Amino acid sequence: NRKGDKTITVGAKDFTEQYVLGSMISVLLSENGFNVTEQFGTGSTITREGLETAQTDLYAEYTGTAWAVYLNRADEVISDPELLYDMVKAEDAANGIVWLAPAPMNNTFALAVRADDVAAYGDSLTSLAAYNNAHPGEIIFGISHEFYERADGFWAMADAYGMKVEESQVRNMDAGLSFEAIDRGQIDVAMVFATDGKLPKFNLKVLTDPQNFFPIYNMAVCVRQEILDQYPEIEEILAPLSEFDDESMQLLNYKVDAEEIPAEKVARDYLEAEGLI
Amino acid sequence: MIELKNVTKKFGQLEAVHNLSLCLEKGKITMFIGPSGCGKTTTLKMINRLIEPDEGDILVNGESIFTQEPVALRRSIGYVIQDVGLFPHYSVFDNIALVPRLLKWDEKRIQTRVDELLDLVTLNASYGKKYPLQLSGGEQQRVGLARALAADPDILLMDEPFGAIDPINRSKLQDSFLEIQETIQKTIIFVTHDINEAITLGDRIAIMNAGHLVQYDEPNEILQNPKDDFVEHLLGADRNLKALSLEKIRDYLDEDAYLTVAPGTNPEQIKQKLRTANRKLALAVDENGILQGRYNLEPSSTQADGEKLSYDGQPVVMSRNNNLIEALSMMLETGENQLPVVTSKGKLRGVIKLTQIFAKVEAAKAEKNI
Amino acid sequence: MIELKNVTKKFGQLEAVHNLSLCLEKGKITMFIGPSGCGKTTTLKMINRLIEPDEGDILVNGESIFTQEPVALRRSIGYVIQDVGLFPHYSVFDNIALVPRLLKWDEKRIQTRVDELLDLVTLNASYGKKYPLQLSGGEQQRVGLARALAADPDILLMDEPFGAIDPINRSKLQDSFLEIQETIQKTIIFVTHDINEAITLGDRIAIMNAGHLVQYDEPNEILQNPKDDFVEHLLGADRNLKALSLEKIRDYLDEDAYLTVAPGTNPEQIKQKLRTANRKLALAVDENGILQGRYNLEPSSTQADGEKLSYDGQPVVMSRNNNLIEALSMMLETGENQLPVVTSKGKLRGVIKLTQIFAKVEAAKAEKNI
Amino acid sequence: MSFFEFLQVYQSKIWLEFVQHLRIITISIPIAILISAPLGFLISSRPKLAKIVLNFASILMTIPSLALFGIMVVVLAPFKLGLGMTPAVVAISVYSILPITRNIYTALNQVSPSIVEAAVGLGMSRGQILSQIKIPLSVPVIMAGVRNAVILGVSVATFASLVGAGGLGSLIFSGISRTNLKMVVVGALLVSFLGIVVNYLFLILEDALTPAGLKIKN
Amino acid sequence: MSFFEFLQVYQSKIWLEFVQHLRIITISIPIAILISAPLGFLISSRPKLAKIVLNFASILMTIPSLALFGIMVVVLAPFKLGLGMTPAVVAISVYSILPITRNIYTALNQVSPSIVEAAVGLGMSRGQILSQIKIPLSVPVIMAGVRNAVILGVSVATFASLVGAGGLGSLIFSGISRTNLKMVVVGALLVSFLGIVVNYLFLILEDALTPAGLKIKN
Ligand SMILES: Nc1ncnc2c1ncn2[C@@H]1O[C@H](COP(=O)(O)OP(=O)(O)OP(=O)(O)O)[C@@H](O)[C@H]1O
Ligand SMILES: Nc1ncnc2c1ncn2[C@@H]1O[C@H](COP(=O)(O)OP(=O)(O)OP(=O)(O)O)[C@@H](O)[C@H]1O
Ligand SMILES: [Mg+2]
Ligand SMILES: [Mg+2]
Repeated sequence: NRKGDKTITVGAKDFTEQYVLGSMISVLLSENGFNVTEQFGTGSTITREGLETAQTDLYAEYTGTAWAVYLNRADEVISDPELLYDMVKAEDAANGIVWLAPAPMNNTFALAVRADDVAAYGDSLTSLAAYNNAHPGEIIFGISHEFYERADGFWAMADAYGMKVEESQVRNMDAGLSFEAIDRGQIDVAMVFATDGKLPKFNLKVLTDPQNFFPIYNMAVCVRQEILDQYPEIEEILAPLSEFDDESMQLLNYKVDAEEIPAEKVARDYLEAEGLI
Repeated sequence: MIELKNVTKKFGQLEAVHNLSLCLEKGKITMFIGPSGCGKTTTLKMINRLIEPDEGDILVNGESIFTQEPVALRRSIGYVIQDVGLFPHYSVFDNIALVPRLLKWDEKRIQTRVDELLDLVTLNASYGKKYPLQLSGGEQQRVGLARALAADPDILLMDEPFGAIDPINRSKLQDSFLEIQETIQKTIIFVTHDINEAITLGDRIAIMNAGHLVQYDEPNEILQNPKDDFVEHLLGADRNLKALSLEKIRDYLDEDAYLTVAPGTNPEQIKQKLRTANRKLALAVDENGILQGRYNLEPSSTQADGEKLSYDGQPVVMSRNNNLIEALSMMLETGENQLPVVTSKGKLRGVIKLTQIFAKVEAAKAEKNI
Repeated sequence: MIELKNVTKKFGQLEAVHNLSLCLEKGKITMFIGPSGCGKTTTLKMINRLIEPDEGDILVNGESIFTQEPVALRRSIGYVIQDVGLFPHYSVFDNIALVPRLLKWDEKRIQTRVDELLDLVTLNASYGKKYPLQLSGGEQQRVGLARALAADPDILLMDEPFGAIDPINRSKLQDSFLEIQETIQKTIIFVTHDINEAITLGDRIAIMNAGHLVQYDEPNEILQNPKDDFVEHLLGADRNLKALSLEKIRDYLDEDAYLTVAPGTNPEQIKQKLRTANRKLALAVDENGILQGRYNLEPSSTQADGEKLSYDGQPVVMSRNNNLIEALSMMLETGENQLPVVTSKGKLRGVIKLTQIFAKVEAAKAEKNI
Repeated sequence: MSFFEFLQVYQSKIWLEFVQHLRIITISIPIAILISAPLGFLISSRPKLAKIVLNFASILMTIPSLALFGIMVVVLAPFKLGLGMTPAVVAISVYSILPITRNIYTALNQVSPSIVEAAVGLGMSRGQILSQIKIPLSVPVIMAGVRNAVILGVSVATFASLVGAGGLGSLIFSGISRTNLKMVVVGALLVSFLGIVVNYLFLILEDALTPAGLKIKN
Repeated sequence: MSFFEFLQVYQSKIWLEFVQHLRIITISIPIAILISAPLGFLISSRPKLAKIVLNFASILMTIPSLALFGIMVVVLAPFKLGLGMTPAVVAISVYSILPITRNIYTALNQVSPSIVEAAVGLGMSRGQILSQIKIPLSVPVIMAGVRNAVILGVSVATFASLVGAGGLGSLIFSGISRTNLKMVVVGALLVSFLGIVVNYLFLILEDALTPAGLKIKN
């Protein structure tokens, strides 16, 4: 196949990790003779709609997001990562979407606090709950709309840990803005994603989740069946992506978020360093 | 011909025009006059359908205007709007060229026509490039007039077209207006608040008051026979003088009131001749009939015979086309009660006498009383 | 007093006003007249600083207007704008009340004043509620006039204030204007394009042409002594008649030209008396001096003595305040060459004779030639 | 879940956010107008200043709302005002400046010269001409600008949910991130409804402000 | 990383997105105007239709851009146009309708009655009065609306990145999500720069469209 015949559109959502992963997919494919069109930075649901409507061919997605949002199964909590992957893969087959091999990284929801506050709040959700209940109304939570609204979101978490949170303690806000907000002391606890590179940048501490309350968000590449049928080699080419764990992913995100290296370069540097290209 | 049949227009309570029936003759100038607010503008606007009457019908050339396409109707009717209404974004040229352009004349013809019209309204051709905001009030009004005339419409509605124009330009405009009208014979409805203008220009005058037609007649008839106090008042205290302005000297020449003598005749001889003929005036006329001088026999206490003969080598004369009011004014100026009348070449045609002017009014009265 | 000193204003190339120096007397009416575009409006606008001159100075009561606060200056000057410029969003009442409100008059006083002004400009009080768009052209102009007069300013600039007003309302307005002026003695600058208006209203007339002041004089002086052809032309062919309009009959009464008789005197006796006195006119006057009738001795071919005495029980009379032109017009109407003059109560004061009218013009001429 | 069931379940939340949206706009729109309108009047007779202000307002207008909120989270943080109602009010005000000031500037500068001349000639001061002549005559154009700004404001208020001020934006944004179409539709419909209501109220206001003399047409 | 270093590192990306933003607006703004302006003229003499159109445009204006894009991704999918330039163009057009049509409607309806009467009286047709009299006299107000819409368009174009059309929005939005202020600032500055340039171009256009007679002031 001459380069140029194999055209493919790669998508990515509008946050750092997605740009990194998207760039990686894009680099790998073009190194392997694909003529790649990048369609990065689209809103989360828009990205998925793009895939479903064949306007995008593949992108990196998370099992938990698909399960709860696209497949509308938020009320059935599955805490076994492999089972979740299998279920999602099986169900999405009906939509003409293939889930390639999953990575161990789990970009789940998490709550983070300023490192200084760990002394007071402790390092887990359990200790946070205790502090919160002892100091009613003191802690301000910055929570994204999605997490706030979901049945398995904020309120369910508070219930699970016996945290008594008043409505007035919650600020619904854009996830991107919450880092500045916590840094400037306008909120005390921010909802974040576990692999976010800004966590080290802002010196935030992710609280542990002893009860495994948060759903699983393993990353895997979603490809349209049609495309995979046409270019079965894609599965092989993108196999390295299934290597990422939380640390390696967070490191790459950190490079983009804190060191301000362009995502495309971060991806290429990583692939080169790993000898993948 | 324009015919209004029982036309009524109300604004709320106010009846601006009441049951107006009027027949405006083709090729004639009809003047509308009346107190402000009496419905003149409203009547005009009904003719080109800017205002729709509440009742009645209006026929143009026998056809009801309400069956006609308003745009086509209006293009066949020139309209000089009372508050001028020039288009501020167009130059004077473009304002005048508007209707010809609507009618898709070619630009060369338009150029010629605009120049012609600017000249007609006594504006310099350089005004074409000016914009309305740069014109004085009277200049604006003249441009508005030119605009209405541009496409040579058969019917002209003119709402106080000379309202803001000075007497010199006004009389020039009136003259050229009448001159043109003589050849082109348009049907013109002309609103004015100047009774002299109505008399000078009008073939007929329609006098309105409070929405009603009070009198509709020829100027002379109205002057001599005002229908009621209102009309009399409108005509003014000097309406008899006004009537004189309609009469040309040519129709009142007297050829017997004087003697003619050859230039250089002996004064004593002339004195003698005048006494014999019982005249006071001798006119010196050369072999070509050209008036050369004027001898007056005047009472004198220094002269032995109680009379002296004065000579004027540059006598004041009138033209046959002057009107009686001008003759009267000149008599007042000169103190003469008779003036020689000559052609444009200077040929003597007769004299006009003060007594004749008075007699003229008398005669008109007498005629009326029969 | 308003003094213009070497005032010049250019619009681009065009010199709208050229080196104009003029002294406008306090308490007098100065009329500006001239062809349209000659710079009348521009001059007016320089006085209230709507236009700043390029050169020269303007003093009001001895103080340069350029050292004064424009807003205060303008409030002390009433201004009637040529294109009326009513505020379309304000009712007639509010338009007129505008300046008094700026001056914080109380509403009661304003109400009274507006009513007074509407009456003055011959508009019904109900017009207060109308809006400018609902008025006819002449009505709008009258509201504009009322607006300028509202706060009783000492100086009035009036730019063709009666331009669109019909003769009846115009002469009413002129009369009340003169009447008020007599008591309030404002300094008024009044632009007009009507030469009759200039003559009737003006204490002085300033004639302009192409930015230059051509003649500045009293009306009479201008009529009798036009400076050049331009002025003569502007005054019109009948300027001598116009001059007569400035003269009141009261100044030309003749008390010797007739005999008085008691009412009911025997006609033959009257005839006798007239012959003896070598008069043609006998007036019947009662014991209170009231004129009752008029006897004329006229030539008659049917009568044995060649004369007959006619009697008119309702003789045409003139008032002492009529002007000579009105007298002349009435003579034309009646065919008489002398008319009795009476007071408003009917008391006989004398007669006015045609010969006297002519003599008046003669006299003026003679005076000039000395 | 049927649409009807959805409405029942979310009833109180919808109502809450609706009321919150209403609060945001009833606070912010008057403030926005009170800031922009005087600015428009101020620049109306100062063409140079007007150029600067209008260019600056254009720049403000091009700042995407999210970026504006991002800036405010930082800038207003010292006053503890970076989240909640304040940034929403500020953003709505910022976006209303351009449509309001530009229309005011344009409207006031195209009042008929002869009317302005009459006003000047009668001895009205600048301020009086502005308030008694130019503004009343410009009401239609000014109100066109205000109504555009107001609608824009109702729309911008949806972003308020991104900085913790709540409002119908939270329905729309969480609806979008959860692909819950019902939620998006309900949110959007209610925003539109508010838009129409506000539009209508301002139409009434416009009618009240328009001088009677301007409403007369033959 | 200093701001200067940042610019060097991101140089090509910034340039790319800038050009892309430019492309989006040069395509979409003319389209937006070509849709909105005729609509404005159409409704100018039809008050009832105008009410409907303006209300409808108000509703469109209140739809949050994200929701609008979400709808288009689905609606335009059959034509493979749901992502990229098309939805951006559509959105910019949609948001320009209100400011443009409203100002056109308002402007055309406040041309002086006596001028319109003169035009009618001279026998001009509706269309001629519109094109030769009302529109030229309304240029300032119409262009005020158009320029507002255009600035809004430059701003809305930033959202185009959310549907994969790229442009300066991707700098701004990833800057926000990365809390990379430099990125946000560069993006916002460039959008503002484009805003100023476009504003300036339209000022020139306005000047060219304004009839000479209207520019004369004493
Ligand atoms: N703003 C302007 N720009 C250029 N030329 C002007 C301007 N205003 C007036 N003019 C010109 O200046 C001259 C004098 O104008 P002005 O208005 O003073 O005349 P006017 O004597 O009042 O005439 P009218 O009797 O017609 O009102 C005219 O030729 C006119 O064209
Ligand atoms: N649109 C309107 N609404 C209400 N009344 C009106 C309207 N137009 C005119 N009028 C009234 O109708 C009457 C007749 O107006 P019209 O304009 O016909 O008068 P005109 O004879 O032309 O007066 P002028 O000599 O002052 O121009 C006036 O009393 C005027 O106030
Ligand atoms: Mg009229
Ligand atoms: Mg003038």
